[in-house]
Amino acid sequence: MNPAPLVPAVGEVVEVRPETASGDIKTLRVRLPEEDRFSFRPGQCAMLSVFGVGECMISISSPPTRPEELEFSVKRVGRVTAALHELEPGECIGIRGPYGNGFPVEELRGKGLLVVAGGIGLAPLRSLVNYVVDRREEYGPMRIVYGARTPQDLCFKEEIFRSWPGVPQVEVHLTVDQGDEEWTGPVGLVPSFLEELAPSPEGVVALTCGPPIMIKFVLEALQNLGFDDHQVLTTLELKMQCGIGKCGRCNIGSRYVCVDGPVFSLKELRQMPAEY
Amino acid sequence: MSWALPAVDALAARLLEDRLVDAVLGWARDPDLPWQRYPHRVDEPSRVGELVWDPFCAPGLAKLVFRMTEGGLKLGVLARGCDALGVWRLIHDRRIARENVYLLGLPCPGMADGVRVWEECPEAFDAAGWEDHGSHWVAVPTGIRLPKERFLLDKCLQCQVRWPRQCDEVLAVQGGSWNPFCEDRYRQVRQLEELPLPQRFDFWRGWFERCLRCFACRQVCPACNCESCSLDQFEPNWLEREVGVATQFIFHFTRALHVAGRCVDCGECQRACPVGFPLGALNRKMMKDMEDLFGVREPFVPQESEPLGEFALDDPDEFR
Amino acid sequence: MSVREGWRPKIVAFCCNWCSYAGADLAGTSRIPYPASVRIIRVPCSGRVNPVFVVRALQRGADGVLVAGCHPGDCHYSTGNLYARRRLLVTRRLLAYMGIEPERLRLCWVSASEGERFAKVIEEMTAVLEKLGPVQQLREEGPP
Amino acid sequence: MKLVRGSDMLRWLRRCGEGRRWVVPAKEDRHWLFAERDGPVVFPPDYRNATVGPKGWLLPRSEPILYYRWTGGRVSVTPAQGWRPQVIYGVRPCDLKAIALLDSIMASEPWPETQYLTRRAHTVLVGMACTAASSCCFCTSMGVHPAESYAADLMIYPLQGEEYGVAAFSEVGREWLAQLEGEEADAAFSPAVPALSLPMPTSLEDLPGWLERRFDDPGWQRLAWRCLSCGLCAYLCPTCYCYGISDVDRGGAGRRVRWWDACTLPDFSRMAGGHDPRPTTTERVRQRIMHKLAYHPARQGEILCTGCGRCIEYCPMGIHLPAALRLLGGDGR
Repeated sequence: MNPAPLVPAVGEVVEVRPETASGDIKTLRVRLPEEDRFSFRPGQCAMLSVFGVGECMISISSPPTRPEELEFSVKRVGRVTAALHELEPGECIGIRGPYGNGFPVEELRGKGLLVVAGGIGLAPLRSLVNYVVDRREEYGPMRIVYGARTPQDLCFKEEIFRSWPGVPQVEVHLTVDQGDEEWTGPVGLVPSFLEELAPSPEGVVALTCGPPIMIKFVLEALQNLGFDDHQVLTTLELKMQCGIGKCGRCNIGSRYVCVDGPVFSLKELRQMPAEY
Repeated sequence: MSWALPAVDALAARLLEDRLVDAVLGWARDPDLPWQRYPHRVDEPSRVGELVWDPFCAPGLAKLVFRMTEGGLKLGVLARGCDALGVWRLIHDRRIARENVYLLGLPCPGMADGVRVWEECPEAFDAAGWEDHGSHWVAVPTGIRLPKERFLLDKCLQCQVRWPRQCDEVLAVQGGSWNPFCEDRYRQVRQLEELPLPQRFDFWRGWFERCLRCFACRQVCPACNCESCSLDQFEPNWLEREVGVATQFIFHFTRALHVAGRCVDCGECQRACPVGFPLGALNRKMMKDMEDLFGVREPFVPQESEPLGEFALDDPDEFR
Repeated sequence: MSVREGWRPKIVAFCCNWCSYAGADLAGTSRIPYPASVRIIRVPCSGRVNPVFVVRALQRGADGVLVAGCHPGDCHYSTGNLYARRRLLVTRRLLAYMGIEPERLRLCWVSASEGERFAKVIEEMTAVLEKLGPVQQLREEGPP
Repeated sequence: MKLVRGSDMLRWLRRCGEGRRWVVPAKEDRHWLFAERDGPVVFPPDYRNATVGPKGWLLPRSEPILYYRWTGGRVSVTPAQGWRPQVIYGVRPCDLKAIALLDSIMASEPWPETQYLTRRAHTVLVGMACTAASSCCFCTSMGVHPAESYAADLMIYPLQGEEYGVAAFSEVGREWLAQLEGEEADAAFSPAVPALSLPMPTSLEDLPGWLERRFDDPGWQRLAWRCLSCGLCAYLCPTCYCYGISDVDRGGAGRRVRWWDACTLPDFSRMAGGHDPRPTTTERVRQRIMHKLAYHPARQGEILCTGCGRCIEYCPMGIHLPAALRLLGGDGR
């Protein structure tokens, strides 16, 4: 048992990588001292802090199969995320975690995976994708459907354009809401793009994350495609302060996103009040 | 003087029937708690019977009018002196459109501390109506007399705004602003001013330790109507969420200054505070200074311009 | 708390950009000696000074706060200093009422040509604060 | 149970609690609250319960979690040690039950809240059974009994006049009680009867389901329109524990503090990007009541209300549990 669960370990920022042209999303690569390292599962989160500014909950975007360093992809929306963006390699960062349930990687074994993400929503799923890539033989075929507002806003470009498409039994389908001169790929919103692709629900689990409005329509699209509620997993985000199920604000009904989530099946979601 | 409930009902019904207002805001009895009256809104003439006007209507209504009229609702407000001034505060602050409120003035003989009456004299609540006898409330028909000296709410003990001013209509009963229980609005202020400085600090520090900073005083206050409060800001974080002497000082100091020259002396902050923090002693200090320093007469009556929103070339210069 | 050996009062001075900041500058360039205990913060106008600045300064280590603006009639924004006077008068009285020595807050008028006056005000204020000692009321406890 | 005279009881308690901080009900001006004093006291007859309960002595209004200091680009972090051995004396059963609930929440897996639990482990709770109820008490409606010990180590039962019964309910309690000279006896204690007996729409067991079915009931709006969005109810509530965390920075060094928060305050669940799942008083009041009566029972099997009556007595706008139950029950008012 951690003697003081709210006291973070101090890690070091190794790299700060802008993901988008506008710089509103950056990926921090962080190294923790050996004694503070933790094991985690894809989809789990950690509380990052800049001492003097505050904390915020960010999903771990690197896979547990690459444990030496952790990666966090952060969109700048407020005070703390802005401070995280200003960190430079070599600087200190507070980390505590891992929090949440993560994706049920054991249950997913042997199944086909349909990953549907929008914008920064790919971050938690990227952890899962790379986990599967590293243990390719344990999982069925994986299809990644990813969209962003513009080609510039697509995150993890190295992976989505180069490394993932080269992995056996991995397909990457990209779309943007609005193209530019260089974009030759599909243009359109993720949910309709998904319906066009019409993946079969047979033996497949769909995992989705993105802006709330996208999630809403992706869930509808999946239903239209014949996915059953228990075949659909989504990961949610609410305001959190403690991460340990004690501060009482990230609940949806009786479930806390920080300990019972952030991953919920559509079946669970339908039993929860629509207050998120 | 009687608490003319039927007359109040009739007026409210008439306002609704004549379509002068869309709804009337007043008070209703809490069916579970005999001593409690809570703010209540009536939309139809047939339901005016739900309204009540008796010595237990404690909650101030002004702050509620703000949110209620936001969508353009035309609201009739049963307004005592304190409520009327509060509504006018909001009107002058451009939070309420004048044409959206119809102030139905009720001269107020003071309100009782309901819980206390319930504990000491529960049979008082069997009354069918109430009469005001100056120093007592008298229940009709039981004849039970409640001495005000014992049962007046704190805010009403210190009240000097009993008469509903600047209303569209005042229920015609006698009454006035004079409150025999409060001869001098500034008594407590003067007492504190006379203390040596270290004792003054100790006085406030004792209260800082008790203040929970629940913000009830701010939320209930008709003068605290900013869209977002500087004390809630994170950048800059004027009021850190940590609770200590310094942050409590900043909270109460800032709150007092932000209502300086704007406080209508309704006493709602005092009523809302669960630990009895003497917020009135801060507010009235500001009022007293408005009078002493800038010659503002009746600083609790909202005006088009505020004392701290203007200046005089011959303002005192006592910084030496 | 006893006053530490060698303690010197710290003053935070909010100086209006148009008059007093230049006045303070003049004091410096004319090599008029005044206590080094003052920290100057330039503000566009004395009217910019929010009373909460005063308390915040006293909480965070200042022993006194000086607000310096243009003389009445000379305000760059014509009347900012006069609003400031009203506001700070009330602030000062409220500080005293809540148990903080009112002498810790001072408002003065210093024009761009009054380097000497600026130095004198700082000197006077330093002397007053030396008598009062450090602010005890609002200091917070540090880490154990 | 041992029988003892009041003065002997105080002497015995004082001796057992030597070296500990004494937190006792104290009347300051007209309000009772729990304050640090040099020892236990006999209550005057008008004492029923404190406005501000003992919660803050276990979960302070604000407290540091850690201290940090930057030196040369590196940061050092020191966890805070915020506890002193203490006795909290004169705690009423509703508040004792509330502490038992806080204990179970703070101890819940997977992340027990060690700072609270450590402070709690160094606290001796001396309870006091109720002989008189205040007009807002409704403990029995919530299944709480005015003479039950709950989280108490020791329980005091005021009997006739100067006579008290004392019983122990924990290891520490038994150790202390062994040092009390007094005869072991059974004494009949007749506890107070709470003033309010709420007309419950359903049994306590069925209440969570009953409420969940009313999640979208218009009654919430009819209750919450007059909520002022202050935090009074949550701060006075003995079972409200929600907190926030923020940094207090003093230029290169500072502390991370945890402070009481309240789900009724407007920014409680508003996210940095502006999204707020509970944007109006309707959702916030519903959250508070549902958390107590539906969500927490679903998580940990217990109702998070002990019937202390503080929300009834102190809400400036008359929003409270009985009103909620009635409005949701279908009465249009």
